[in-house]
Amino acid sequence: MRDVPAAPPVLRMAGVTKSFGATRALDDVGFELGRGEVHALIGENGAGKSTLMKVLSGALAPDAGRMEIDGRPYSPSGPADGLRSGVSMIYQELTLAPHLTVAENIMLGREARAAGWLDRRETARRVREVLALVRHPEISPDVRVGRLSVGAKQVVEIARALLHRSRILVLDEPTSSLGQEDSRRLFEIVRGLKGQGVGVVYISHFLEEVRRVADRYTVLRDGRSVGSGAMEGTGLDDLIQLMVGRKFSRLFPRVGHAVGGPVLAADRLKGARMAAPVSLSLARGEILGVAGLIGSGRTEFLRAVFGLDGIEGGAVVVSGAELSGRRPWARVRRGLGLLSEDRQGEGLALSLSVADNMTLSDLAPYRRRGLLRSARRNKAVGDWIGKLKIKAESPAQPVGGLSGGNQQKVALARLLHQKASVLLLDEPTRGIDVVSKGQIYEWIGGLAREGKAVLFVSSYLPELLGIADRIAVFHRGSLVESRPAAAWDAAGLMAAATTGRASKDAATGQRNGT
Amino acid sequence: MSRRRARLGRALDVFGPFVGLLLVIALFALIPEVRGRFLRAANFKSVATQSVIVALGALGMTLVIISGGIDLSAASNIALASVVTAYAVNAGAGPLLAVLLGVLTGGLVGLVNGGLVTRLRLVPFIVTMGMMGIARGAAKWIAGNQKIDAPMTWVNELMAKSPRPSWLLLAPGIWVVILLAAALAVLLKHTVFGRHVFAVGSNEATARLCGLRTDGIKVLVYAVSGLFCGLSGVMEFSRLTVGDPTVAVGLELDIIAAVVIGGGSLSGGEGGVLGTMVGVLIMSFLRNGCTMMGWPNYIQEIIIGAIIVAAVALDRLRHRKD
Amino acid sequence: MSRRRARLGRALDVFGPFVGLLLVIALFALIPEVRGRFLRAANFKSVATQSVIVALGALGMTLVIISGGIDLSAASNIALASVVTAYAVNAGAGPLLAVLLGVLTGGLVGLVNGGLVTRLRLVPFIVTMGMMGIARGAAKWIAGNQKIDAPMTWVNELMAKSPRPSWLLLAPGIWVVILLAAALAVLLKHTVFGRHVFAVGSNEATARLCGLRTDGIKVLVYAVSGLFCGLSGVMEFSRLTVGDPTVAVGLELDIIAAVVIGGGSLSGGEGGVLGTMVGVLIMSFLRNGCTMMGWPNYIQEIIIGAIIVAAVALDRLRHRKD
Amino acid sequence: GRKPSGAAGEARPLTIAVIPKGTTHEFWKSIHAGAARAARELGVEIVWKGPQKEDDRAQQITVVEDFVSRGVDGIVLAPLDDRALMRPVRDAAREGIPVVIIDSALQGSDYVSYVATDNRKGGVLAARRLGSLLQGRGRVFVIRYQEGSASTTERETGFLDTVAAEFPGLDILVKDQYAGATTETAYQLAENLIGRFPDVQGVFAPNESSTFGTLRALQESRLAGKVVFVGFDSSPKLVQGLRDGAIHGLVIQDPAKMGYLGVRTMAAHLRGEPVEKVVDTGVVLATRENMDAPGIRSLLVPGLAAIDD
Ligand SMILES: Nc1ncnc2c1ncn2[C@@H]1O[C@H](COP(=O)(O)OP(=O)(O)OP(=O)(O)O)[C@@H](O)[C@H]1O
Ligand SMILES: Nc1ncnc2c1ncn2[C@@H]1O[C@H](COP(=O)(O)OP(=O)(O)OP(=O)(O)O)[C@@H](O)[C@H]1O
Ligand SMILES: [Mg+2]
Ligand SMILES: [Mg+2]
Repeated sequence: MRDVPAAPPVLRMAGVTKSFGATRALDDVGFELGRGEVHALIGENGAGKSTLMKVLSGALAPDAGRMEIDGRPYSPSGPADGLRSGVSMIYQELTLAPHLTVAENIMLGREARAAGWLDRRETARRVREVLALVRHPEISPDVRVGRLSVGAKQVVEIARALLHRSRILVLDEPTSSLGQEDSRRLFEIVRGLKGQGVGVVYISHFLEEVRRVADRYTVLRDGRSVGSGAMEGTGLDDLIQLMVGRKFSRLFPRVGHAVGGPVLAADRLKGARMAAPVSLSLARGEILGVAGLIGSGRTEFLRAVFGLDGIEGGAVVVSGAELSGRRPWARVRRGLGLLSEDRQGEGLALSLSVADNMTLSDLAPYRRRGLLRSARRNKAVGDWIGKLKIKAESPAQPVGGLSGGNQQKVALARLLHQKASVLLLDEPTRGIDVVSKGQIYEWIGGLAREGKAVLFVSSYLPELLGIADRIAVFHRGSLVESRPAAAWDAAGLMAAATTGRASKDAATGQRNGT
Repeated sequence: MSRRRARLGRALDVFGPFVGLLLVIALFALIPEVRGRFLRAANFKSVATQSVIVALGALGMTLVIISGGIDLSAASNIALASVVTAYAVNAGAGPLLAVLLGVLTGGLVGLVNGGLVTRLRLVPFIVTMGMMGIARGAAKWIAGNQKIDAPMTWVNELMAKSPRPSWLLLAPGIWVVILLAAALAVLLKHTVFGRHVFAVGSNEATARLCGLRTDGIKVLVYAVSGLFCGLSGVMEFSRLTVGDPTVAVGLELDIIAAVVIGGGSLSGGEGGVLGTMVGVLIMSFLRNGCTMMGWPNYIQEIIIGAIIVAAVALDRLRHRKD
Repeated sequence: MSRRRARLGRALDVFGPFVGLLLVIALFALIPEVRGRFLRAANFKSVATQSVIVALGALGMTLVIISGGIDLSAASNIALASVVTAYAVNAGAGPLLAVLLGVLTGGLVGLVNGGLVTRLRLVPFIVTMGMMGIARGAAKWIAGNQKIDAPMTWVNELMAKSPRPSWLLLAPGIWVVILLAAALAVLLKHTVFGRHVFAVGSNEATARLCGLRTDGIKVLVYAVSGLFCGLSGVMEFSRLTVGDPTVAVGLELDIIAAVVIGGGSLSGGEGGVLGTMVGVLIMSFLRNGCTMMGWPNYIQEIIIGAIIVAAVALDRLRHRKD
Repeated sequence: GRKPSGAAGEARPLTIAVIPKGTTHEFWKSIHAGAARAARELGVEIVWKGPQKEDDRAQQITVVEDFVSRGVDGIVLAPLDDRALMRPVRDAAREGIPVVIIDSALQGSDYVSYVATDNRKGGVLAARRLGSLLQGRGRVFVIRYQEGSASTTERETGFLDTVAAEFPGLDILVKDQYAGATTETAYQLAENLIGRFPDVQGVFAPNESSTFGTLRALQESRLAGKVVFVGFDSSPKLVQGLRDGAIHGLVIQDPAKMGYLGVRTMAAHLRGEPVEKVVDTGVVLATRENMDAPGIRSLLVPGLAAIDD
């Protein structure tokens, strides 16, 4: 079912070029989007996808290039212009006003109004409608967005973009914090929009889902367009080959490792923001996956363990010693490390350099007689940049100037650099490209082999099933069940996460295979 | 039980902002020496009148602070507007025209602030600090380094403790503040513009990406704040009956403090009219009570400093709960 | 070509912070009336001496602002320390002990600021504003509402324009500033603590996540800043030869402005010693030049306000390019 | 023994810096006027420059230093502090720049001459006026100006000492409240004090801004005329108050004369003529009765025309 557009393309971009200082982010890029077409934009981290789309939305001014919408020249002076011309976009980095409520954020810039006054009833109606559309009626329109989990925020962003009647909808990694069910719902909506003739640009590193939803694809590599074509008949391997210029197949490399004695135990732990007490333990050399839906309380559990939130009951025991209070530094000293799911809000100090961010949790190795040995530190950081293939100009570059995926890699590199022995990873592969993901899985396997313990929270079930030794499922703030990975399958995990009940036998997990 | 707690929570939310104020009033009401005098209606009236000038400045500042900015030129702007009004009255302009000129002068200064902040992309702190000097200098210049003596007109009745038509009960200036506070509260809560001001303060990048004309909004915010300062200057002139260019030195800190005490956040996105008004009254009552006690100034300064911290700490404690 | 541009860029980066300063100096050097006198070494010496007090306060403030805080009590703290020093000298304590007491008083005030900010989780603006009143009140109290006349000792030589061992060339106070500025620059750039201060200011949540003891760091930052204010107070005493509780009113704005002119960001994570020192000198030279010109104060106020904005605008323009 | 610095030796007019404590009170305007008149008569040039912040000691030191740097011929200074300004004045003397002190005293002897009012005497006059109008009995408060300000403190102590010595029947209700530098702060203080002691019978304020602020508060609480009020210095509104009976006495100095004699003395010294070490410019009490007497009238309403040219 190929629907080749008959009319001229909705959007045509040609010769788009954009540099940031010495970095050439886009180099003479062309791009075409047909009516009612879903067009996948793919490429490695830092390939220039987000930059290209920001040029389209008017958020960035290109150094050179032409754009046309419906055959008419288009050169937006700013996002307001872009919106007026019918371009609406979900940005990769969350763009919500934390002090405003869900409803206010959804309506921002397009408030229901009657002569300058806010029309509350109309607002409530439309917000309810659109939240129902994304199947999250439980999100309260009156709650401040700053209090939502990252996943819920992403839902709010999607709702906002959908509210807009646009000709072109750009989705920059809309599902990076969403689970399967939410992604599937988004695809349905996207198909509906397509039927209405909306052109959709879809950026994602989940290549399977991209293949399912997109009609055509364009691949960027190092700021250049390296290929474009119909999705049908193009295999995963072909896409990857275009992206990285070589073959790559081992998506979930397994590194053999042995599970040892317990190193971290949460004993009826109840954090200040947790709904119910949770008991869970983690052993040396173990990779424990944690699954759950948006707001199921996984993040809150990690925060309590790490001492970021207050503890109201129960205990956290690390290597036999009980830890208490809101004292993350004491955890770090005991060898714990946490990777936050909210890399821009919490995970990284955006105005500081890559080097600072990477070494912040462990500067001791570079200290001599009270002074910091910068050369030595930069060398170490340079090594990590190379090992994780982080696209950065230099260790001194502010981390805010990196692409989303590369920022995530810096945050991860910090934990590796810190040599934490218990790693609490919250959505660690968020926004990271396929190839790098594989590499990160390999790293994690390697850590387990060294006897380190890894707690791996993810909304992406294949990676949990692919690398975890054991998987625990959360539902509405409590732990449903934890079992060896081999005893789960995708359907069983989904069922447990949505219903809060695990089937007696993993094999019959398909029963609820929604 | 949870419902009862919710109701209690709502009650605290309504009375919450007043906790600090009640604390201050209770403090002095408990001291036998001044109780009688302190709690009299006449004293409350006099505190209210004393609060008018800071209150008007603080209303404008609330807007600025919610939008993520700051206006250090507020106090100088007040002085400038008061001098311009006096100058106009003195030069024979009708009182109404003089008042208008004073208010517009304030607005103009605000407009320039907004223009510089958005055009030059400078931090508001620096722009308005520069403007603080410029406006103060201009005021002294216009006044010829002196007070401007102006003939008495109805403008001077605006701040009279016993207003002319006696059914007014309070000085007209107090009514002006009440009306404007209500108007600003409505503007902030129930209009699109108000919503946009919060959005700009909460996350300017987001506001821009959502298609708001952030620069226009900011210019407007500073201009409106300037108008408030202008009006405050008129009230200052009304109160002093002369245009004094040296008046209100350092008052910008009081104004900003009132907003912050009332829950405004200097990083933007938070603040409210009710809170600000409470902040203004807390400081006025403190000054009034301390003077009444006849404590030496240094003790007053120490006590006021300590109570400001305590009042805000109390308020935050209340917020911590939820 | 790109390499040449890079070299140019690096040159601009080195001289960049000085652009505003050079502009100001050039401005007065071009006016024939004062040129001869303005550019004399003696005048530069005198400007440097006049800058010592603000410079010391600004060094501490740089640290505070980088950590994302603000210290409105700096000026009051300076006054308090100067009074304590004078009191001690007057009470017969040895000059060294008096100096020590002055510096420690400043440190103590800073420590309390830090403690309140971290323990009560209050915004630094409110805490230090409260402390501003408290410290000023305490200063007046100790001084008995008067200035304290203290006998002359070597402490008063610290700020003498012609220093005693004449090979010093500059007043000892200036050397102290230079040494401390260098030390602070090294601290910020090349020590673990310095990196931690930047991290706390840039994103406190991240710092906490990385296992930094953010509260401890903040307390330390305010305490160190307090020590700088204490030393500044000693210098103020040395300059005035009396302990004056009313000195330095409003100076906190000058101090903060120096840091912001020098590139410090009030939202934290940005700022530097070199920039701050340039900011201090810009303001001192402006004042000095205007006084030499004999311009009336109102014109001086206007000009200084305008030039502060211009200097920062220029600096930002430079940054915009890259 | 120092030549005017005109390099070619041509007749360059002498340049004299006149440094007041502040620039915006009427009092300083009158000094400025007097100084300007002297300058015109003597053919010298004056530069009028106060500290940028009113009443800031540290900044006044800076101003003196900057004029020494610039190399004026002489400095006429109203020191904000009798001690803190000693060193800059000594430094000026060492650089060959003579200094004449006006208005408030300076310790030491590095200056040429001291031209001033007897501030203490002003306080004494005020106390006698207040005491006699109240017939030695009544409740009184003293509004102070600002912590550490020497000249006003002298007036306040002159007042208080005289009351203690001559009018023991006067009950001083408040004597340690400071009005602060501006009219508005004085107004608020007076208003709040009146709220606390509505039965007050007498008030004393030691300078122009505090007198005017108090006057406004009395007017607003309808006590003007009923309370015996003695203030200091003059301005049109205060003169009006005196005429209306709201003010019962204004202690007035002769600031124009002070400015005039200050510059004159300096010019004489620069021309090598001998000068008096101390010059008293006098202080008088203006009342409703004597305010139209020629000697008083000219002090109450000084001609300021001289400044503008
Ligand atoms: N604001 C900026 N300042 C400096 N460099 C930038 C900035 N934004 C992007 N870049 C650079 O431009 C290049 C392309 O970035 P872009 O964000 O478009 O990548 P991306 O394809 O979206 O990657 P990802 O998959 O990681 O999101 C990167 O090398 C990045 O470092
Ligand atoms: N739909 C929602 N409506 C309101 N609040 C929500 C919603 N989803 C999450 N939250 C808030 O988020 C918190 C729970 O999210 P948490 O981050 O612990 O879950 P998570 O399993 O990590 O989910 P996510 O995948 O979204 O990060 C709760 O405090 C809850 O108030
Ligand atoms: Mg991207
Ligand atoms: Mg989560």
